[in-house]
Amino acid sequence: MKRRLLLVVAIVMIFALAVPLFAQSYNPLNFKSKKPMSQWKIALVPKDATNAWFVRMEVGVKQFAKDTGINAFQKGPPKTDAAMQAQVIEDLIAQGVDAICVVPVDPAALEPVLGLALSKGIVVIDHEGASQQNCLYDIEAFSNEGLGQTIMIELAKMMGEKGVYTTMVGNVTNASHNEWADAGVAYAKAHYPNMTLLAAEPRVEIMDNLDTAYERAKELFKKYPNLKGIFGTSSLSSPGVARAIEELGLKGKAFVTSVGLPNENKVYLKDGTLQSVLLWDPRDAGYAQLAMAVKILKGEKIENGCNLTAPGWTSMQFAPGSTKVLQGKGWITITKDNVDSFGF
Amino acid sequence: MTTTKTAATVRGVRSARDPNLLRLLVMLVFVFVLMTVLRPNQFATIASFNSMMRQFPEYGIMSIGISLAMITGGIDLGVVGTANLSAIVAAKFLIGTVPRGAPPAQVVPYLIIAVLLSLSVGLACGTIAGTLISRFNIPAILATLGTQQLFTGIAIGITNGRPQSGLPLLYSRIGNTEFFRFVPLSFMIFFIVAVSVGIMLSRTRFGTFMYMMGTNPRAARYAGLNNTSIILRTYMISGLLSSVAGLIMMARANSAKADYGAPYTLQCVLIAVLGGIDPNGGFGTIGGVTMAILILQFLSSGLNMFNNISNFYRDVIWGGVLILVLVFNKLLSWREERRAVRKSMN
Amino acid sequence: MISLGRISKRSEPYVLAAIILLSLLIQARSGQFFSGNNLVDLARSLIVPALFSVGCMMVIVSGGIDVSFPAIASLAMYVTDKILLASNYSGNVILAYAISAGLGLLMGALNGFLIGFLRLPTLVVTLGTSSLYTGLMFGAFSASASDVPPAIARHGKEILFTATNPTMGLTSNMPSQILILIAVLILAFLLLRYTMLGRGIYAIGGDETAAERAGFNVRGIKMFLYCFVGVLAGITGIARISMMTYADPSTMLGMEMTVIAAVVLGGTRVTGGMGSLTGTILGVALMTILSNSLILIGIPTYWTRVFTGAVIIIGTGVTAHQTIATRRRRAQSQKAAA
Amino acid sequence: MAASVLRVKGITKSFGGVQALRGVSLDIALGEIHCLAGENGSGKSTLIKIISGVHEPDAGEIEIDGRRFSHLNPKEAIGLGIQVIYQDFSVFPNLTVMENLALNSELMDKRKLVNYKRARAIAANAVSQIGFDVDLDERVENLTVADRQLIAICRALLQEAKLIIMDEPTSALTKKEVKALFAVIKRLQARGLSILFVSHKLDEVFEISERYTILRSGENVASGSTVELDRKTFVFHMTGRQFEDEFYTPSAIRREPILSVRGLSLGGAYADISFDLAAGEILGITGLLGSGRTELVETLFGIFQPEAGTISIRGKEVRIKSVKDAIRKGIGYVPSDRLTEGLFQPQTVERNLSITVLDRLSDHFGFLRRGAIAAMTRRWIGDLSIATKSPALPVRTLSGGNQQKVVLARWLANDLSILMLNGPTMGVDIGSKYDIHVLMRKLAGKGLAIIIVSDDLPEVLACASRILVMRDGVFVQELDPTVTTESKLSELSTGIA
Repeated sequence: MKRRLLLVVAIVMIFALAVPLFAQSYNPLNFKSKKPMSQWKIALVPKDATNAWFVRMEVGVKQFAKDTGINAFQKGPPKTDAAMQAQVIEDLIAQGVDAICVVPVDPAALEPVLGLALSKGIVVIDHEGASQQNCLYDIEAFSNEGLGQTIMIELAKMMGEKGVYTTMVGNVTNASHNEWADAGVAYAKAHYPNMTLLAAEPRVEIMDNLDTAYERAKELFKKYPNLKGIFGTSSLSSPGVARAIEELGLKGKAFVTSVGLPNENKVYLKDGTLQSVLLWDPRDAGYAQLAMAVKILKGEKIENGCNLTAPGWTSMQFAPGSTKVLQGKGWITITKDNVDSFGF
Repeated sequence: MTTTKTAATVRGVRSARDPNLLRLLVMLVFVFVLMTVLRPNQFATIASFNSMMRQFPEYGIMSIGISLAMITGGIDLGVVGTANLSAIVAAKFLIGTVPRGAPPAQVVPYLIIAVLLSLSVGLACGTIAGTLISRFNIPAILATLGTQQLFTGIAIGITNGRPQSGLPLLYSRIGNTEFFRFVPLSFMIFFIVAVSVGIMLSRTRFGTFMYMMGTNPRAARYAGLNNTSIILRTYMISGLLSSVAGLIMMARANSAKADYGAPYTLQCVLIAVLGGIDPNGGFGTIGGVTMAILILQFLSSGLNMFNNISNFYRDVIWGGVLILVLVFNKLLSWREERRAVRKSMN
Repeated sequence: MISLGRISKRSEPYVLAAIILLSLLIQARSGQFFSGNNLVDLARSLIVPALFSVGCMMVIVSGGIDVSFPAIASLAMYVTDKILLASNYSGNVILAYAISAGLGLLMGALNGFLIGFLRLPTLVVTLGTSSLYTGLMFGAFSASASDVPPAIARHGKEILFTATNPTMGLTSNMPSQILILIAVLILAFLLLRYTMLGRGIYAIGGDETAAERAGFNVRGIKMFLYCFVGVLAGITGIARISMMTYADPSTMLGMEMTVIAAVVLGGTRVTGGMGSLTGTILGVALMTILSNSLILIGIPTYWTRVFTGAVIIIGTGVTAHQTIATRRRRAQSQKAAA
Repeated sequence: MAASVLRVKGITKSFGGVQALRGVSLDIALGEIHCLAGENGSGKSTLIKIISGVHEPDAGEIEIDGRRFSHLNPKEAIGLGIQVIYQDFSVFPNLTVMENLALNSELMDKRKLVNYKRARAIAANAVSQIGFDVDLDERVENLTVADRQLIAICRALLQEAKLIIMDEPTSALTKKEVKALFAVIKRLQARGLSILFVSHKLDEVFEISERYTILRSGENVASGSTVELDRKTFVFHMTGRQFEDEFYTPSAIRREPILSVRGLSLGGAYADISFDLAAGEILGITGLLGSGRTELVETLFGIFQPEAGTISIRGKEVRIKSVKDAIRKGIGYVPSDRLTEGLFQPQTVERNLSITVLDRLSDHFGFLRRGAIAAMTRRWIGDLSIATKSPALPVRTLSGGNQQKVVLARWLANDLSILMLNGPTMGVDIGSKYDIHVLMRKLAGKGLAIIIVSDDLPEVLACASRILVMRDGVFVQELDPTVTTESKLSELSTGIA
């Protein structure tokens, strides 16, 4: 019995070792495509397809396809879920696409499947996934850390650099939201001695739901009368919280900021409940990801200052100490003055 | 008189049970042929089969768990929560104990412990759900809705919602093994699970007890069946299967997290129902469920080959197919029933 | 005529007691529960689940179960929203309600046809249509969060009164949508109690064959019931987006399970035939208070799900235990009487 | 003869090639209690459904109050004063007595709204008509079976019925309740109503009806005045068979009791019960519903746990912890409600039959020995002559008698020493009933100890070797069936002389 078990283990190990999946380091220059450009097929995999954010991203994808004539498309999972996103990528690999651009729900969960893609010679570009190992490049409009810091700087400005604040994420399981919030909290600790994180509720989750953001904010302000600021991450947090602030009569006494889309926040920016939200245009992010994939398929070498031909993404710089993560010019701060200029 | 009556019903019974499998098979072939014709260079390829075989085992195994609960007249909405909780426990153990850079031979015992740990968490979760249903008489749908929240909640609580990554490399290496570079280990596990559960249902005493209790728990009691223990064991098996699915997900994602695969719950219920499991209990086979799993995977992977068709059409087709099958089954059974009922009426 | 003994067999008093206990706990932990603005906030949060629960309860009473109402509500409100936006409509919000209710009616009618006329199992049918409707919404209509037309936005700004918390100066607005809830409750009460249709719903849940023999139009009643749920869902959809002045197609999805749990918690018998509006509203109130007070109680976000799960289990466990106890008591008293 | 309220002539009906009725005729006079008798499958139900408009006949005519119809619809039938009281009474368990009474007539009046004041008046009027004392606000599910039936009768009266058809009205009633029902029927007759009483219980037919019609295999076989009918001819017409008179003389009762019960009590059900049972004996326990008889045998079967007293098997005191435990100790039980307690209706005959012996018919690892199961099933189907085409058929396709035989076989396949049967022939036709009685006697003769719980007094008298009468939870007397009469038994169990 024992011997047989050992045999089985041994066989499994042999097979296991025969499949190289991980910790391979790939040279992007080896991904130059031999096919003519007209036969290239590039897929962009968003977190999900219903969020206004990714609907906007698809605009960029379609624009790119039109501009270049390359077969580029967006294909997302039906729900924001790491396991389902991995399935979509599995299928794309099986179809033989030439490049996959992905906005990971959870970078860790995609390592194996993206490793598989790379091993099959498929170009993998990440966006909003700076911690991803199995990709050729990760392009960011900013660094996660930088965005967190900037949200905090904006919030501190509103709060007069003093008072109690807390952080709000789309889901406590959302990786990038947590990274931004962590960075923001760390920054506040270092730079704003008079600002304190609400110890009892340091991270509130809104279940990716505007109405929940509103309800949680109301509860927070009731329970913690000295709460002065909410550091939002999800694009649903500022409109939800702003509505609560307005209704509770806390305008001018409590503040919120987060990543946000112009249209969702227009009303509150104009009436002063919100002072600013942060944004990088997902359309441009989509466009830039595809441009990056094309550069690699063409065999171009990626260096500091490379141009991804989308506004704000024209001069990419490697993140300090990284040869993988490229950062763009950054985000746009939306205020009541420029909110009308976006058209989305 | 009796002879003619029963002869007619024999036909009725046979055609009422097998045709559902037959219809599922027809549908499966139809989807397959359709996709093959529409995407000849992509769908019926080795790469695409390989990809599909890596995708469905995790939710397939959970569907089997839900199917078992449904056969006994219940439902288990807690499968995904159980899967993630047990995977997280295993992941936490591995991350916390395996020394960095340890050679594979040294890691193996840890892996075995982690797997056992995860399976026992699955069993424990199943035991909790089973106890609530069998001992406290809470309707299964509510009890497992509660345990789903509870298990996911505990998973979030002990991880603060963060993914547990940094597993020893060996785990996903083994987990992602492909025999002959084609058949993934997860598929083999699914195959073993499906076959053994199928055998359990059709060939063992316990399987018969499940069907009988699902048909009429009161009569089961009077026939000397221990309903409490049957329910308990059913949910324990479902919990165990969930933890197997959790281990597969953990290998596929090389990490564990509280909400991986959250949308699978509803999908699994739909699979079970399309696969012919009677939501009122007592009927249904693993063969049917397996075919429903394959239909869903064909549809899903097939649709991913159409760049301009949203993945949501899968839901439309799925819902539509489910309803059409029901309507079709109904119309046929009406025809049979009208004959049978009229005869038994006097 | 109602004796004390009869009351103690119902579950409403238990739910009410649970609500009171929970309120006292929240009050003790936060000092905020019994403030005017908190109560208004709770009432506001109650509107959508309570609207859903009315239809949900009626379906369960009739012996069925419906999980498609959030999908119906979402698709109906989304299509309405898009139609009104596309036509630059700026008139009265009633049109929005009417369109959405009409769409809900159509979708509910499909359920009603499949369940009433083809006699298909309700859970399976509504799972199927739910999948169908969400798929259509996200697939065919490629739905994503969107603005609301001016009519709905204006409607969202209508408030009945503003409650102020005297100690903290916080204010909360009572939205006008609460009137819709009240109207629906009155309508449902009259329907269930004073019409043959309503009694028919109970009759079907008690014994469908008997209902048929008595001359109830069982098919018609079921058709009506699912249409009614559809209409109610359509209305709820507009109420929801007007309160948020933002049309998010996924905001209501997934509510079905909590609503069903609330309805059952409120004493509606899962197997049909029994259930009251009072109990249902109490059940919804309990769930709403719970989910809107976790921060007030001071439960850390990471552990909220554990808490909700525990409450569902304990709550339904108590109800289940209590009905069994009643059944036993009844059996014994019958024996004693014989 | 008085004018007819209903006359049907030459009714023929077939379903998909199977002839259910062949030229059946029936004639019911005004104010008459008419009995329609016949075994299961004789066409009684089909005929009722044609009269009440549920089915349309292929040929023949229906004449009500002198008006002729080729077919009716249910509404017309009700409008013509025909009311059917179904076996399950068709009441709403979840609604109050008042609603149960008022809803139907409100529906007939095509009312859309409910007026509780009017409903109460209607209900009060209805119950007063037969002097039925009941709380109008009580839920029907809290009432006894007999009360539910009275509600169904009251409801029928509200529809200005001229003819009330009662489909096997006594099948779930105790003797006392049957008596009360008969009194009600007589009172209805006195008011000029006609009653069509559908039954296959001969003593009831003799007691209540004035005229009878017997159907067999969809044909009229006899009709006439009940007084001119005797048991033997009645049974012969029904079954087409001749039966021997039944009685049981135990041949081989062992001296040592196999089961001894001492001072057994269960709160609210029975108290201080003591008796012995020996192998080869058939012990009859009779008593009214609610006398504690069912709880007593179900305690011996492990469903209830007694609060006091002892149970000994073969002289050894035992505790019967569960049904499984009871089976292990060699006790089998045929429950009274075949539909919900006895059988798994949609499952196969084989599964229903083998369920209690699967432990034995499976191997060490719990795998079924399918060949052995099939062989066992075949054997029992043969031994008990269970009429089924195939063991793979759902058991619901079988007739009541054959279903009961399946339940019996399930226990006989076990190595039993004690078999308890609760209402062993309830809802079973005469032929099967006879077969079951013969079988019980044969089993006892082979050394099985049998307990029959029944309020079918002739059955108890015919089968038991000893009778215990139970009333209000206690044994009131032990009787010897050879010297006891039905009236004596009935007196003892009701406490009314």
